Amino acid sequence: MRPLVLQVDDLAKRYGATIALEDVSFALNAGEVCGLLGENGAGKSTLVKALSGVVSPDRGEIRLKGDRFRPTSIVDANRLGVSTAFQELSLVPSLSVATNLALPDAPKNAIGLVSGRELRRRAEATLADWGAADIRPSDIVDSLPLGVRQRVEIIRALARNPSVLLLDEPTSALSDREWLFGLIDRVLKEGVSILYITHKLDEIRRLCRRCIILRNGQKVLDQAVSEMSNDDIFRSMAGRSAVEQFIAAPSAARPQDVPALEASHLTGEGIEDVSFALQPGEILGVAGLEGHGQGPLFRALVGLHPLRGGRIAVAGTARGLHSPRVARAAGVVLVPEERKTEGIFKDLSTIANISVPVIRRVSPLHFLNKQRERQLVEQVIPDVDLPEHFLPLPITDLSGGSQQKAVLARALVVGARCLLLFDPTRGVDVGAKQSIYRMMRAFVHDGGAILFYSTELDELVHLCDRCLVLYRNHIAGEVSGGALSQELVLSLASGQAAQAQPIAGGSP
Amino acid sequence: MNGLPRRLKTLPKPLLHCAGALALILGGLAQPASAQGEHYKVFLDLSYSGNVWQTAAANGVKALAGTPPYDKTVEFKTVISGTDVQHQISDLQSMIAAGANAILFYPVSGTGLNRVIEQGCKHNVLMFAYDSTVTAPCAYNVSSLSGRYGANSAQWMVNEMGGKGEMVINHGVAGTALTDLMDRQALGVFKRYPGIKIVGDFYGNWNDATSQENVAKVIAAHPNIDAIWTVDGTYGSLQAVQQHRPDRLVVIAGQSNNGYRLDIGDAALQAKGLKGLSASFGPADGPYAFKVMMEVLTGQLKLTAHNVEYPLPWVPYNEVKLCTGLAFENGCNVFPESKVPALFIDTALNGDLLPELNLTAVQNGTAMSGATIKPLPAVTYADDLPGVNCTDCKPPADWLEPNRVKPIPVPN
Amino acid sequence: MSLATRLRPARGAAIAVLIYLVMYLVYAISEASATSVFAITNLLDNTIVLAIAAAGLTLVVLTGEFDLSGIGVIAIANVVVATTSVGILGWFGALVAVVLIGAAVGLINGWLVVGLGLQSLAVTIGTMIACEGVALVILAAPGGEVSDTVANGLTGDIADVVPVAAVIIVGVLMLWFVFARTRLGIAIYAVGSDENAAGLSGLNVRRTKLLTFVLAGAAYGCAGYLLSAQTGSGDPRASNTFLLFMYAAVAIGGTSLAGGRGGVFGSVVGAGILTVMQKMLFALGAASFYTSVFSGIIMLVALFVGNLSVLRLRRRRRGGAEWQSATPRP
Amino acid sequence: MAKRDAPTLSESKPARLRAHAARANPELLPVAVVLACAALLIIATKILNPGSSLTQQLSAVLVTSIFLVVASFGQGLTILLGGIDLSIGVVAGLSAMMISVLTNGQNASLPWAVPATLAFCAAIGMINGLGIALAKVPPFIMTLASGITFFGVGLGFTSGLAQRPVAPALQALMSGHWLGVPIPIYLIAGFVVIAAIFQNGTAEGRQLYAIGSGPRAASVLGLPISGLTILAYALSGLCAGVSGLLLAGYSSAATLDIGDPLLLPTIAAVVIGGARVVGGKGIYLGTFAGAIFLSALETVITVLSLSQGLRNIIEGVIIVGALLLQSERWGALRRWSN
Repeated sequence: MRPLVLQVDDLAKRYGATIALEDVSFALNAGEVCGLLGENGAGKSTLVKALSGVVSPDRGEIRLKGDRFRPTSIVDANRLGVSTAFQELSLVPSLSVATNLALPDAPKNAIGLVSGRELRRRAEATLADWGAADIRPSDIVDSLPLGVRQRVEIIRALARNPSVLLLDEPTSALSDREWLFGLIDRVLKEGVSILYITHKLDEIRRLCRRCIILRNGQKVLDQAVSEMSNDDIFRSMAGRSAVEQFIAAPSAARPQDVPALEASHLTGEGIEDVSFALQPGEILGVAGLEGHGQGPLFRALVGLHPLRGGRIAVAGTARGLHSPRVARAAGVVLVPEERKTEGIFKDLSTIANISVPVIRRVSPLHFLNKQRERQLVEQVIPDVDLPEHFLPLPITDLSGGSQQKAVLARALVVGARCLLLFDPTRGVDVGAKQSIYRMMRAFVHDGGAILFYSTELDELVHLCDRCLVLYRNHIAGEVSGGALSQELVLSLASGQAAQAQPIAGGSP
Repeated sequence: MNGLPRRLKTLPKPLLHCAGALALILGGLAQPASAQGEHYKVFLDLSYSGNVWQTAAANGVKALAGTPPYDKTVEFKTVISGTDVQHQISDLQSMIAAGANAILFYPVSGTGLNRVIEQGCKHNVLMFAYDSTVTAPCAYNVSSLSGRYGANSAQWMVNEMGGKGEMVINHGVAGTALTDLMDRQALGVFKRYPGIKIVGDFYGNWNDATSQENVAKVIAAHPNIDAIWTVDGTYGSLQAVQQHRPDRLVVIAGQSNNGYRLDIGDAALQAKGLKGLSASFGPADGPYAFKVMMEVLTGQLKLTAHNVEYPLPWVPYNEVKLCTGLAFENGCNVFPESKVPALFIDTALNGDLLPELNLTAVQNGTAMSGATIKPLPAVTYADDLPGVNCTDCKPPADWLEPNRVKPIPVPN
Repeated sequence: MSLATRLRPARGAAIAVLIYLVMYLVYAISEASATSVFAITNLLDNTIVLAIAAAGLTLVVLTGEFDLSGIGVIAIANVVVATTSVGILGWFGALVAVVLIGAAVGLINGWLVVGLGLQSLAVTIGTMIACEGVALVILAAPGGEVSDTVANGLTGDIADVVPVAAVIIVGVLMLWFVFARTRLGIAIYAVGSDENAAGLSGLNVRRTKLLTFVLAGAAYGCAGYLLSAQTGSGDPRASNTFLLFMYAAVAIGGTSLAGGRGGVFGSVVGAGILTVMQKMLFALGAASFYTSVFSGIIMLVALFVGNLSVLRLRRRRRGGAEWQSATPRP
Repeated sequence: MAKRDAPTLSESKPARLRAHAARANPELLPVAVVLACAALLIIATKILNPGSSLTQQLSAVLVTSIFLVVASFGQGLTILLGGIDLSIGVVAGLSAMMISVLTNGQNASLPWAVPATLAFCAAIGMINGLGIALAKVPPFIMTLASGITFFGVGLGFTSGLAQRPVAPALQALMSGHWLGVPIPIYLIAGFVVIAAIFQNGTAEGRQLYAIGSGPRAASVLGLPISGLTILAYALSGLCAGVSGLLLAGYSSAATLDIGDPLLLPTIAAVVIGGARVVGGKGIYLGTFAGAIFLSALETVITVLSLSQGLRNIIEGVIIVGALLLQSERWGALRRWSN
């Protein structure tokens, strides 16, 4: 038996009347990865924050290597050997990678100043040490793709030489998960204990021997992973049986019709000669490792990213979609990646969030008509399984999944015929994921078309009719139907199969 | 952006010994030759522009500068410095550097400019302050300060009120020497009469709108006030009374807006109890200062002291007289409503000292056609007021006492 | 490189330097005496108060907060120096006193903003008004006397050649470049850039903000001290236009009012621009009321040019990975 | 951080409870608190001066608050967008000057002079909006600079004083009574209703909230950000213009600096009313309450007869105190609704 490192006893935390954690107890051994699962709102983040010193628990005790552990701040927790890679990323955008790695206590020289050269030297060493020599220490975090930022975040946590490492959804934006898995294996050998929070079952099965499942702030399961079926896990998380993970449904694509959205030879910063045709009733997947042009492509399609050349046609008519408003009028709507800043309006109620683009439609003579607004919104919320009683709540009171549902409902309410979904299930709990899948199916079934990017390959494989794979800003290949498999997509996305299977992305 | 003040002054303790202490470098600066071929470079430095008083004073100066012979001999320029001491210092320095022969300025601060004034004197620039005063010994001050408006107007009001009643004080701008001095004089008088009760006071910032709002509020709290003492913002104060208590007006003293003078001279309003005094500081002290300065510059006048008095305007309600023309002639002192806006300040004109100016001249800043500069009568010197217009000096013994109005005995 | 990249004067500051040079050139060409020691000393003297006040303000702005209390502190400092520098405290004691007073006001601001979570814009309107009141209580009307040591020492020239003001400005800039390399300096940028991330990175956000308010207050105190040196007397009324100029100097200098970007260097140059502009317009003989028209337009031009280049730079650097928020924030 | 995590369980029962709380509109609470404070101040004046009449007091406070009530609506809109309008004082001054010059003391010209003046003021606001929305100049600087610039222009044209009186009808509007109540009070009532409906009851108002609350989301969604930004600043200019007209009517004569004392109080009123300076939050009724509160505060201070220094100190402390009270109350509300 490995020695006990972290022991949590009856930990409880409530915010006002909301119970975030209720008498949670568990233990973590040295050199062990323990998975922590739970739907959004189950209390995972609160647990992580309690352990990392961001919030202090109301009750209960934490023991670290036998000593009472009550960190007063995140610095305190670091000092005692607990470090965290946060889900929302804790890097400061305007500072360089090197400075970020040195926070909070950048090394001082003899006269108490922080030396830029020393910072860079250390950062180079650290990055190289953790297999990220490709990241330049002098780059400003702001200018880096999300995936790279997440790597820096993870490295910063690792570089503090913790005895307990908390990884909160460390692969949510990460393309190359193997890099992380390699690092995890490495620190495990050094006796580090890891609490690994994720939504992804395959990661749990790959990394963890044991996992803990939280539901409504309580621990509902603490068991060896090998003893659990996927269904066990889902049932424990959701408190209900996950009927099917993915509904297998026949393709609704109508390849004979005029394409709902057709792009020819799009060129721009980060986009190199991209062409495709999205048929009505089709879910066209887009796969690619982080920073291979998917972001610019999706944005360019609604005019948020400048194009140098190429042509976009909507339902057969060439349209210059030079602004999201024009795109929206043409029925093309983007559901963006960063829900917090680009998806929701944080001060508005849920219903206002959904109705805002069409508010004029329910405002005779410009005056709001709340009843008509509600009627309009109630037409679409069943499609995304958003409960009606959420509508008057501030959107920030909703979980990430419900927020995403509201964002999707907004896309539906404007009457979109062509949805551009950029990683819509990121940071979304299982239940909401199912709802989103169902909504996508229903949408294409009714003749809509979806361009769908996801960081989770299995989503692409299970949901898409075809899948474009981006590599270095251009389409490296297209995989469809039966050929669609995670392995093939991954090999194309990493540039390996580019030669082997050169398919000019373009109209079928 | 509070009420931007019309004038600012000083009245404090002993002052600087700037003289020899300044170690200035004169490198690169041409000594201004005082009268090359009868040609002078003269600057007007305004503090703030955009209110009635400052505009009237500036226009008067501009009109004079355009009046023969000055239109030919004077190279005249106006600069607006705003309310920042720093800005005014910078502008005055620019003027000195530009080779000014004389600078007429409205000082933002009574003491803050002393250093730059010393710089100017070192460069043989005539430094004249108007209306507000400075304490720098080498500067000249032209103002009505020693007319003791505070004491005289207060005494006049006490006399009109019969030594008793409720009154409101409308201070000027807090933190200025002028307000401080006037308050001391007026309150000193009022205190002598136990029957006078000051029931409210506020800082009207020499602004009519602000004064009007505040008087409206005071009347709501004290419906029975009998009198309002002001330095400026007088017309606004009276308007508030006329709106809220049209049938019972007040004894009031203050500025000389045309609308106000018309009101206090109106027999119908007098019948409702309005007894007004139109005195206070006139914008004509600016043009007057300009004339004095030019006479000194051209050598026609030798001043034996640095503080020159501009006579305090003084028009009680029974001396208001309507003018028919565009100037103050034959002792008239107010224009009909149709000729000027209500806020026009009548004391921008002075028929005796400034015959070169008429209504259009001070409204537009253009010279009166056909006018030429007339020589000044002998100047009167003002009292020395330490901390106000001089540093090491002695004030007259009675400088806080009324000298124009005879006090009534304290009623029993 | 990493730190240096950040510390290199931002693009906005470079534009500001350029504008300054152009204006100074115009001024020097149209006014022969502009390059004399006398004129330069005057120019620097005129700049320095605004420069130091703006420098203090910059720190607060970098953390993404507002601070309008500056003119209140300057007013208090001015009257304190005028009432105490000759007599009880002496020149040095007065300096210490005004710095402490400024820091104390900053502490109050910081406590209200950080400790009680009030909005800085509103809080500092309140403290500004209260400070102006305190100044009026200390000195009811202009007056007082500033010790000659202060008045002459800070406005003259060293060996008749080097203006003291120049030495002070260089000192402030050097102090800034040192400060920006301290942990606190880095923390200020981090907090202004992303408060939440800075907190999760282990920085003490509250302490950082509190300290910037305190430092800013101390800087306002110094600015008031220098103002006293130039006016040689006390005046309890500080002009509100000065506050607007402080903000204008910060913005023209390329510091983002949303925090996280910019620096003291730019603000000092910004203060210089506002001063040299006045001299330039005078030298060009612009008619009186045009001065204010020009001030406004030049402010916009400086900002607009700075904005354009920053936008272009950002677009190039980000490679379109992200785009700018559409509504600029104050 | 803690708060961000708080809603984690919201989708169960507490959430439904909170739905009821939301329907009661928690933003009305600060309005009530601020108005109550204002009422206390007015009552305090009455206690200090037993001879005065409460209705007189109330009417004086209301009538003199009208300029702030109107101007701070525009300020509130720009703050809702995360901006600010520092040109309000200058625009009000220009408006007062322009109406005097155009009407020349005659009522006959009012029908075209008023629209012309207001159009001019709205145009200045529109220029602000254009600079902010299209040229991306920060609002603080854009409006500061345009204020300084237009002040200079006004000075050049008018030399600071309207040479003509204001049309008598405008004066009558501000000094008249109807059914024994001063007309300005009716104006306030009408304005508050219109303003509140615009901000919280129209599609445009809703979209302004959206933009202020999530500017990036608004741009992704393709909301008409530029158009609405320009609209908000134009309305701010318009409100400043109306305020200037009223000021001119109230004081029967116009000066260019007549609006200067308005600027800082508009910001204070908006913030005391519970708005968030970075945008997205705050209702007009709050701003209205803030304006009334400031007007009442000034009354109390005037009646107290203190030195200006003490007045300032008290005023500053009370503004901070009002903010404190609010934050306390918000805390309490949050505890309660959770």
